[in-house]
Amino acid sequence: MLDCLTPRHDVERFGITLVGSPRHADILLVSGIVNRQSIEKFRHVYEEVPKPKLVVAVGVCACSADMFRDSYNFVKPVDEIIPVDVYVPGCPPKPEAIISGIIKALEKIK
Amino acid sequence: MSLTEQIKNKFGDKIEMLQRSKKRIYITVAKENAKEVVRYLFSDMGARFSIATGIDNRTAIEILYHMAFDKNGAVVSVRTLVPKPELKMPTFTDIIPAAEWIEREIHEMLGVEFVGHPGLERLLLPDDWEEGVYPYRKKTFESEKENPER
Amino acid sequence: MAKEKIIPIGPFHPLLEEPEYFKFFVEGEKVVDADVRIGYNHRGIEKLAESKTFEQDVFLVERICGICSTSHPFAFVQAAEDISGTQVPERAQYIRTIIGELERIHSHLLWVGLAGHFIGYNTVFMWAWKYREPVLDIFEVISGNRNHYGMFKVGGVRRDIKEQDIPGLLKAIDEVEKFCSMLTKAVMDDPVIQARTKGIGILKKQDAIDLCVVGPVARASGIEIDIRKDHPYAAYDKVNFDKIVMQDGDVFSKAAIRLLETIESVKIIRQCLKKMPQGPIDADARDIGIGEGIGQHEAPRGEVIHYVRSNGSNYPERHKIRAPSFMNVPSFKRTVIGQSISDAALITAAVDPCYCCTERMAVVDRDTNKVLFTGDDLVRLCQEKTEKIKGNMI
Amino acid sequence: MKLPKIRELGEAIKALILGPYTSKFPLEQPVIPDGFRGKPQFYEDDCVGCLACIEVCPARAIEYVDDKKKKLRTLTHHQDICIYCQQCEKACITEKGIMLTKEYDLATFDRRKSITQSKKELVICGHCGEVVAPIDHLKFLAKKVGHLLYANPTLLIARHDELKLLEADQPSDSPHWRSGHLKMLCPNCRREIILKEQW
Repeated sequence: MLDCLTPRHDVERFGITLVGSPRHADILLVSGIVNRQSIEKFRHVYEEVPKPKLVVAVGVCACSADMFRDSYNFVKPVDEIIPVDVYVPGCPPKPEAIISGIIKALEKIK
Repeated sequence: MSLTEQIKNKFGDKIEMLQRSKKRIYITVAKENAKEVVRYLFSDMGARFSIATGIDNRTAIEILYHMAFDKNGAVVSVRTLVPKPELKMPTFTDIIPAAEWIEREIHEMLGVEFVGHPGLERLLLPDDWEEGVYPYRKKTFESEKENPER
Repeated sequence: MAKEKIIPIGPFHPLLEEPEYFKFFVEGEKVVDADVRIGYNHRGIEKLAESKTFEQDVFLVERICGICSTSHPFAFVQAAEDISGTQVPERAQYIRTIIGELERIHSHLLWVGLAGHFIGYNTVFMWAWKYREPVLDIFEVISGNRNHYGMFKVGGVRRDIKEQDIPGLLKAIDEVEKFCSMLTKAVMDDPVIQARTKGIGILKKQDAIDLCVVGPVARASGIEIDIRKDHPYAAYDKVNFDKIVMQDGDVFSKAAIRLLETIESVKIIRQCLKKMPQGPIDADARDIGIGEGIGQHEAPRGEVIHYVRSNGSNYPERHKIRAPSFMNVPSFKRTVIGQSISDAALITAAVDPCYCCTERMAVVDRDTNKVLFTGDDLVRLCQEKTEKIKGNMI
Repeated sequence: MKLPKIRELGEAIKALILGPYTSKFPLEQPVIPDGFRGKPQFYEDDCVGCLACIEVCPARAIEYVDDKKKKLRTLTHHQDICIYCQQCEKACITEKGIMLTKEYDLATFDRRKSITQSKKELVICGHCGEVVAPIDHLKFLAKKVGHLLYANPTLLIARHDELKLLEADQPSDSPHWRSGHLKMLCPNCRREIILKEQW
């Protein structure tokens, strides 16, 4: 995910930049599974993002929790906790796939 | 003097040694003597404490202390059995400070109480995890009868 | 002790993957105590591994960590081979070594970049990440994916390195070496970086022995452990490389060790590509057998050790995984106390706790239990201090 | 202080000469190397529905549903669970039934719709109605084992069916007759017929 910010893929050319706090963000990228311990904190982060907001699930872990579905510490997939707009499958997805996923999310707004 | 001879000379009958290959040595030792053996390996022979593994073998909890000898590349695993249901084990944190986290982990995952540990708190499991449920325990025949779906 | 947990940005941060939550207790500028709460990413992999076959477990353990995704399969297949006594074909051993070393380069470059970001030296961040891309491209050619290579299996490797790819790979490796030595020089003789990192966050040798730290953290404190040299596995006994050890134990030596190791890794890869013999790549080990085995691998962050017990079936009976950060992270408690908070982010990052988790810190004041700074503020403080030093120098 | 600055300048000049390093992604597609592990795709013509891919999948991304009434087996591959490890392609008995493509841009709005499917006609046991195997699987096996297929009635019938040698089934209530041997039967019924065979 960080790869998108670095010289090769540089998403700033699309006007996308990383912000230090969810309060400044418009798009929330989720990259992993949410377990029993972090589910509350995760919901909190989502609520902190000001409206209108978009959620992009990056990677299969965020989409469906792939192998960790059976774990004792797993509760439910991300899209059952918060609404997810765009899914980017891949393990891990190529940076190009992430970029096009975010662009798709932006198109949804229009 | 080789590593195995040195350990054998020191402890004699107290330990049972199994050498699976040149670099993998397993020592089985009674619960009371485990600390002495690990202390000797760590302090006197200069081994590095690599990790401890807790295994539920249905009648007891097996704890293996893996000690790595970096000079000759051997790994000595000290095996000891903590019989059920009274799962108590002396803590090793006073001789090996690095054992703090792994003892916390074994405590929450398998329910072994390390007597004398400075803070047996949750390490990995969530704060709202049910007390008395230990994820790494194996199914026993009794528990399977009681709740078969589990 | 502050009991309240006030989390301003949560243990999640948009930039990072593995949530950990550090708490620092401060008095004025000094850090007097530190605490860490992990478990935000606990997925129960050890238990899951018992429900999957040995073949599938390789893919499972690969997904423990996104950065060092080869080190866990590497240790796991060695543990399984330790049980079954399988002899791995020589070509497979060379390919394993190449993958392991490529991963070391990209992991160390990633760390250098992030550390550069923390001290406010964004040039280093951009350089390191720019030069990391060619390494990922090599991975894509060899394994078909930029990460999670899926190359390992019990008894060998899954994919061969094609003969026609080797000249291209050698050329790419040369490029990477040029970048690495440039970056090493850039970091080593930059006066600002030296002023910022030397003598900070020292881990004393005795502490390092007590805490049993591994990898670059241990080598920076003068402990000579490197599994690749001590217990040679794969093809590490057939190639020449140096074990890099430093004595100071501060952030600078940790950074220097990582940078110098990338150059050693390039050397190893070049030797492997040239020496690699022809032959089979897979021993076709289907039956693991009964027994217990230990596999070790020197991952970028230190020694990974897997203990596997097999009961003769397709599924492991017990699978214990020890990642290097498990031993290294507790050491930050010894290094960070007594330092000023503007250095705290850097010191914690110096351990390389599997994706610098420093952005999830909160500074808690002893008296009021109020959160004073968030992780972002810490990074900002850290960057401001660098600016100050820079200003004084010019 | 001078040397690092000179080095930075050198890098800057190099970057100027070499042109931008950033990829022009949406305008130019990246070069995908051979053997890239992209989206898996079922190829219905070559897939025989043998379920080998389901056995090996570490993430259990492939599932199957048998519809006994419609005599249809549906294999569904879920892209949102798949970890793109290529195990299914390696395990495929025809080697072409499921293959990884070079497609990497998989972003979707609904993850449950990002699937690829393979539908296979099933053979149902002539007596108890249990599933025997997909017809393509039996035909594939019959070809593969060659003359050895004469040892296995199910395969033999499948082969005869393909060669259009088979007559229409005689309806009978019990399979325990000798003629029942030449019927598509599930392993359980086959065992029964051999044990209880009546003239």
